[in-house]
Amino acid sequence: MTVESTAPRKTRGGKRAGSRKPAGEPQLVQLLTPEGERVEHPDYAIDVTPEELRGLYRDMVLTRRFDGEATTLQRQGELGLWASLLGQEAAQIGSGRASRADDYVFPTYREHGVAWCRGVDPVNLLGMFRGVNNGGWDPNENNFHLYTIVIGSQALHATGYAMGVAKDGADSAVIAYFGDGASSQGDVAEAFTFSAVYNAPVVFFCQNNQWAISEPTEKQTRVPLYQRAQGYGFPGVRVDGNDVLACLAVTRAALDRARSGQGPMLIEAFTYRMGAHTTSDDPTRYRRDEERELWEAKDPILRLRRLLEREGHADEAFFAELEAESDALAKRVRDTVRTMPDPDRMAIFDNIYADGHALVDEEREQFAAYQASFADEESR
Amino acid sequence: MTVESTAPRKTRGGKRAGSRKPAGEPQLVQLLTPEGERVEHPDYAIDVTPEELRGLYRDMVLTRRFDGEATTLQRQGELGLWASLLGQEAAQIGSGRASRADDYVFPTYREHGVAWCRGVDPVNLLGMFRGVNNGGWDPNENNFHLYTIVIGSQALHATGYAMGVAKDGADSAVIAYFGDGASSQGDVAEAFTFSAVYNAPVVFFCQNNQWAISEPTEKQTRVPLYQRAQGYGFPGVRVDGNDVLACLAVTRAALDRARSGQGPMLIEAFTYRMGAHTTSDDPTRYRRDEERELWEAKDPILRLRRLLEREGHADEAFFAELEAESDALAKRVRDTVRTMPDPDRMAIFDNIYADGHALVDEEREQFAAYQASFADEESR
Amino acid sequence: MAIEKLSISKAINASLRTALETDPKVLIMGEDVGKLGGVFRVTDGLQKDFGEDRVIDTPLAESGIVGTAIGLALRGYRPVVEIQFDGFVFPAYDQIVTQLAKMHARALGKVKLPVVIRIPYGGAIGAVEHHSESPEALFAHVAGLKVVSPSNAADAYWMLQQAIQSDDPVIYFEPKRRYHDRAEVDTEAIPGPLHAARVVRQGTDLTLAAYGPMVKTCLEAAAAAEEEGKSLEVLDLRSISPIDFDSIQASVQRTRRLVVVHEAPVFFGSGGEIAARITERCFYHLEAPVLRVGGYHAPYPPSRLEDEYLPGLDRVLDAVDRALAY
Amino acid sequence: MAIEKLSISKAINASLRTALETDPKVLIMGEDVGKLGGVFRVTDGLQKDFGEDRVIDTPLAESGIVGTAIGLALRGYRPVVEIQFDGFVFPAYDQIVTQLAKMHARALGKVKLPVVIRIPYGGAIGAVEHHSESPEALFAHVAGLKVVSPSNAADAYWMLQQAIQSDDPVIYFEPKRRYHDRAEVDTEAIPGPLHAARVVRQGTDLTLAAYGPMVKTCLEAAAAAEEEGKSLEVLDLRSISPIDFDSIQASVQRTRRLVVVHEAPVFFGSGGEIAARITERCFYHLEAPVLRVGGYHAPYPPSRLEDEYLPGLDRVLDAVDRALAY
Ligand SMILES: Cc1ncc(C[n+]2csc(CCOP(=O)(O)OP(=O)(O)O)c2C)c(N)n1
Ligand SMILES: Cc1ncc(C[n+]2csc(CCOP(=O)(O)OP(=O)(O)O)c2C)c(N)n1
Ligand SMILES: [Mg+2]
Ligand SMILES: [Mg+2]
Repeated sequence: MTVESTAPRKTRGGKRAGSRKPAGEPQLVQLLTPEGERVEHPDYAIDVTPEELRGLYRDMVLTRRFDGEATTLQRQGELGLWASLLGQEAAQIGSGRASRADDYVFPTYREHGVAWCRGVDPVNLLGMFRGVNNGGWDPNENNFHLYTIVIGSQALHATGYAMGVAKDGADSAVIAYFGDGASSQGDVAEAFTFSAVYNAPVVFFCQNNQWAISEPTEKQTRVPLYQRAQGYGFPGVRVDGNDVLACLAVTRAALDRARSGQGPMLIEAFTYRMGAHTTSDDPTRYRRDEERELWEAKDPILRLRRLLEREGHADEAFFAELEAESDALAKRVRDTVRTMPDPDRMAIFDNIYADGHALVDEEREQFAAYQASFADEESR
Repeated sequence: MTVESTAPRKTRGGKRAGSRKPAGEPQLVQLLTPEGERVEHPDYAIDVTPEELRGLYRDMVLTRRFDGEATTLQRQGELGLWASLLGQEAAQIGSGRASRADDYVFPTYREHGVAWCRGVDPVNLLGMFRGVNNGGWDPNENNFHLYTIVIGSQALHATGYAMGVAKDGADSAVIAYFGDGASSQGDVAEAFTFSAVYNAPVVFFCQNNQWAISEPTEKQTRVPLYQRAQGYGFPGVRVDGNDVLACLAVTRAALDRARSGQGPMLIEAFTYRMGAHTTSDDPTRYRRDEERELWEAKDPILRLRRLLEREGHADEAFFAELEAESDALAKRVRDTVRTMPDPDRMAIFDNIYADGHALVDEEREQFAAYQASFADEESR
Repeated sequence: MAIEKLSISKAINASLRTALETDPKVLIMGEDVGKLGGVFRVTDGLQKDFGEDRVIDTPLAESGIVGTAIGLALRGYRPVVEIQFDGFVFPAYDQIVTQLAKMHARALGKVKLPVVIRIPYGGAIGAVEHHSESPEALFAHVAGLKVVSPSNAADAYWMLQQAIQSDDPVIYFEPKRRYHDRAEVDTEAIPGPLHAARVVRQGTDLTLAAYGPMVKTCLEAAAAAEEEGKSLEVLDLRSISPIDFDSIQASVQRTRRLVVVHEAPVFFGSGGEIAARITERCFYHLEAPVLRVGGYHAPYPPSRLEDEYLPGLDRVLDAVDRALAY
Repeated sequence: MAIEKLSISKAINASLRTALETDPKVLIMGEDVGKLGGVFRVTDGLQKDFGEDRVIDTPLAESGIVGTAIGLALRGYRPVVEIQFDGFVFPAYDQIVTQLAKMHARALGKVKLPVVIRIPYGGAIGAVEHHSESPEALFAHVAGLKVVSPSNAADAYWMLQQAIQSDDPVIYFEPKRRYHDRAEVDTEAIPGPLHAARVVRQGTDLTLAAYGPMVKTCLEAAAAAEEEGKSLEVLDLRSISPIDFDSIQASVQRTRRLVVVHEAPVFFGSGGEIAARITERCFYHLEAPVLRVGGYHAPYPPSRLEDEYLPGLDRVLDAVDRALAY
């Protein structure tokens, strides 16, 4: 039988779209239940020390605190916009901690948790949201590329980078993040094609947070996203995106697989965007509170805390210290952002070209002269 | 087990590309063997009368003759270019005869056999290759869209058209043709996504003729192309593209399936481009003669002739008449093309806009005046 | 009621509603245009009233949106496509310039492509990268497309009606920073031609030509200049392809000086086309070279710099002074 | 041997070979660039000599080609991408203008994007649709890109060397109808700056400015005009972003008349930009408006009409006459 069949929908013309079913319970890799219980998975064993568990917990708590602080700063007018990762901490910390220093990470605009794992100062993430730059860190410092806003583009950059890694004979791997919405972009499909054909050491990490702004995943696909990979000739797996251990284990395995010359892999982290798409968004217009409540019960931080507490891996002092560390982080973020200076106006003309461009030089001069004319006027 | 795994390549960085293996024998739907024997397939039964068999044979013979004539005309300088379908007659005639008059067809630039089935006068196909127009027929006359040169674009047009068919509540279907190379284009992937999400009545007919100009299919995918569909949530099937009966049966089934509201399907017709990519191409630079010889043994016309002869479905008179008909067609094509006039130079300014455009009007007038100035000079 | 005071975004919404009501073939397509009503709420309420079959939330793929819109147009529909922000039109650029723009000609007129592509464009809204660009020149250069941009609510309503009724593809650029600007819209008035410029302020010393968001800036500049005793004429071009050169010429032959203002980068922008053509048409009338005020040859800067980057009152007046100094 | 007589296509091939030899980070990528050596044989023999790891046949997906080239550049490679024909660059347009052009600025200079995109462009080769377009304006408008086009074999060789050595993305437009034009190439000469125009014929009555395939046409026009006693200066612009306005200005201040010639449509084309800026710079020097000769606002026509459509000798001379008549 050569037909690979999936149950077709019986209606036509998108008529079904209104009747959105609540997300079912898909088959997914899970190592830690919402109740905080460790479970095993035949393909993805993981050994984590209590210290590592505390570390993952700390990462998630600090990330969430930072994220919350950023949302507040936006409300206070210190940022123009903020894209919150609330609810996606496990997907980001688990996958982020799976990568090695020599691996390279290509994020979207929401990977604050991954950035944290890579060692990017969270304050630097805020520059573009404040409007003082379009990318406020050196990508090569932490092998963490700039945030990419145009959906899906970075999947190709990651693939190209991975092709380069393979050419160099290095044993590093590359990881590209994108969302459920992004899976529809032609660029992501082309990245699948290129990575498969060149057997590039790249892992595609799709955070399916159920929504692309106001559109549910059903508007992007009618079968689970992890299945997309198979038709391109590499494996796909769905992981519980709210389970930091599963995300860590699966991503580590995928990166190792890539590293060892076995090519690309797609990970679909099944998670939920607990907040608005960005601070400009109003999700009450398109989704029901009950859905959010359902996912609240699966909170990634809470379940790890339950494990830590049940197993006695962390005591009150740990949680108290972490609380204090969170407060300190929040304060530092707040203070630094509030005093983050506007760029010099002449920066408009900086870094457009590495080797210069006559027109830029001319316009820079004209602009400077124009600005000087006001200064002259004022001083007169 | 949630990983959908495929055997990965063990090498990296495209190093494997040099060692192209001869095409294996993939699992494919076949109803007529290269030796001309009818075989059955559990999913695709077909009942064809001797008359229908003769009809399919006639279609293929006339198409090949027309195609050969066009190649000759190109060599004689009557056409600027020709893209031959040699070897792909079964894929095109089988699928072409599967569509109903009310279905709509979106071709690439090589679907001369499909055009024939749709009732497009072959002479009209030659206009763009001669350089007298960019599309020489009314698409709505035979529900056969214009040839599309930019690879993959038409897959989206077909999907949109099919969305419209569904909106109209019509029970027609749409078929989009493209090649193995085209499968890498983002537009084709997006067409898969849209057609699945809207459950559009569209059939994707990929003629895998093993080559995209000089690049073998391994440069586009590392797994069989028909498998691509599954990850988008609809079925894919590989059919013997040199078997006109299998192509007819599978395409008919897919169109009926679409018609009845079951959505898209991908057909990979496994065939071979026997000639050059176009008359500008030189395949000796990139492929071995032996490969061609291998495929010659699978010739689509020969195998049907064997069946007709063995079963006594056609006599000498039939073949002789067909020969005469071929000659007549060739002569008509030759004569018509040779006298095909160049377009009037003012046609440069025609049909750019349906509702007119001031600048076009202005430039048309200037051009006319400029031309007239020569006439004046000459008449002086 | 035929006359209403509406914001530009509400006028566009009303125009889409009228189109959906009067022509069953009109469709709205785009990302988040349904329940959300678009990120600017321009399509607010339309899916509720006209259903998911006519107001279509699409997958996140701009080439797919425009490509399927072309197919729908071939089937007899009149899709009105929304691109969420200016910077996100480029994944669809191939379908727009290679297919949408050329298919009517390719078919020798046998098929028509009545597709409207609405693009909120321009800066000054404090947004992140890719949300503030002005790419109109990249469409105007391409034959087969028409390109327009309203500057006020009445035009927003009527020009969209006309764009939807046109059998040609129309790129309809919406001045997003002016979405909230309100004006009276007469939905029963008979509009003038879609591609005609309009004198929005008469003057004698110099002509300011602009479109979209810069019309208001030019009007403010003209008001400020008046206080200094300079009489500026302001022309709202409204259409960028075609450009109503006759009206510009007529104005310049009176005022003898022209400054063109747009947000888009000056280099290869509409100002160059206008300057070249008007200089050719008015060579003996011009007392000064046509001057251009627009964006620099730079990526749109981070928002804290956009006030410095964007042409504002002062830069317009500076160019006016320079032109008058000749 | 340092001096050889080469065709433009062979000169490009030689330049690619030099780059592959001298810098192990240089890669060639594109459709059919390997065994076939490209549809124009420009990359002939390179894969054989440098291997599949450095001369890479890519999947058929232009966005993928440019997108992965960006990634390779981030890894330290210097990809030289071939787009098979002008009309096939648009699927990659988003990656080019949104990513390639802006990433250096986005990163505040921390990353460099030394990617060259080679595009055979222009008409007059009797080809089918999409194989004869001149889209340079669509790239020149975009900050972050450099755009050049050689007109002869020596420039073809050296400008490509310089483009590959540049740390900026360069769009390198190859005048495909001139691929077979031969000239002496000195591969040891020290070249002038990549973005400088060059006077290729001196004259006193009028300046013809062109680039790529039209330089030869302008030289022929100048020769023909000489027989009528008109002395035309011909400027090979070589670079379209930036444009060497200083050299044009210097020439026009001598000749006082300028005609700009390109194959691309005039509307929003480079001629407009040049006319606007030169008129501003030379307002009191110009005896006539800057005239433009180029393509019409029409899709590139079927090949049997291309001689009528393309600017040729006659149309250039017609414009010269009109300019001289002022
Ligand atoms: C090409 C492009 N089109 C549209 C947008 C506007 N946009 C920003 S985020 C977004 C939704 C993305 O959804 P998803 O990929 O699921 O990521 P998420 O935001 O859920 O993390 C859209 C449509 C964009 N940034 N780029
Ligand atoms: C976007 C685009 N890129 C490149 C080309 C040049 N080109 C024309 S045909 C072709 C190969 C197509 O291969 P395939 O899809 O397998 O179809 P086939 O020619 O084998 O029928 C290429 C690269 C094109 N027409 N469009
Ligand atoms: Mg999402
Ligand atoms: Mg093929």
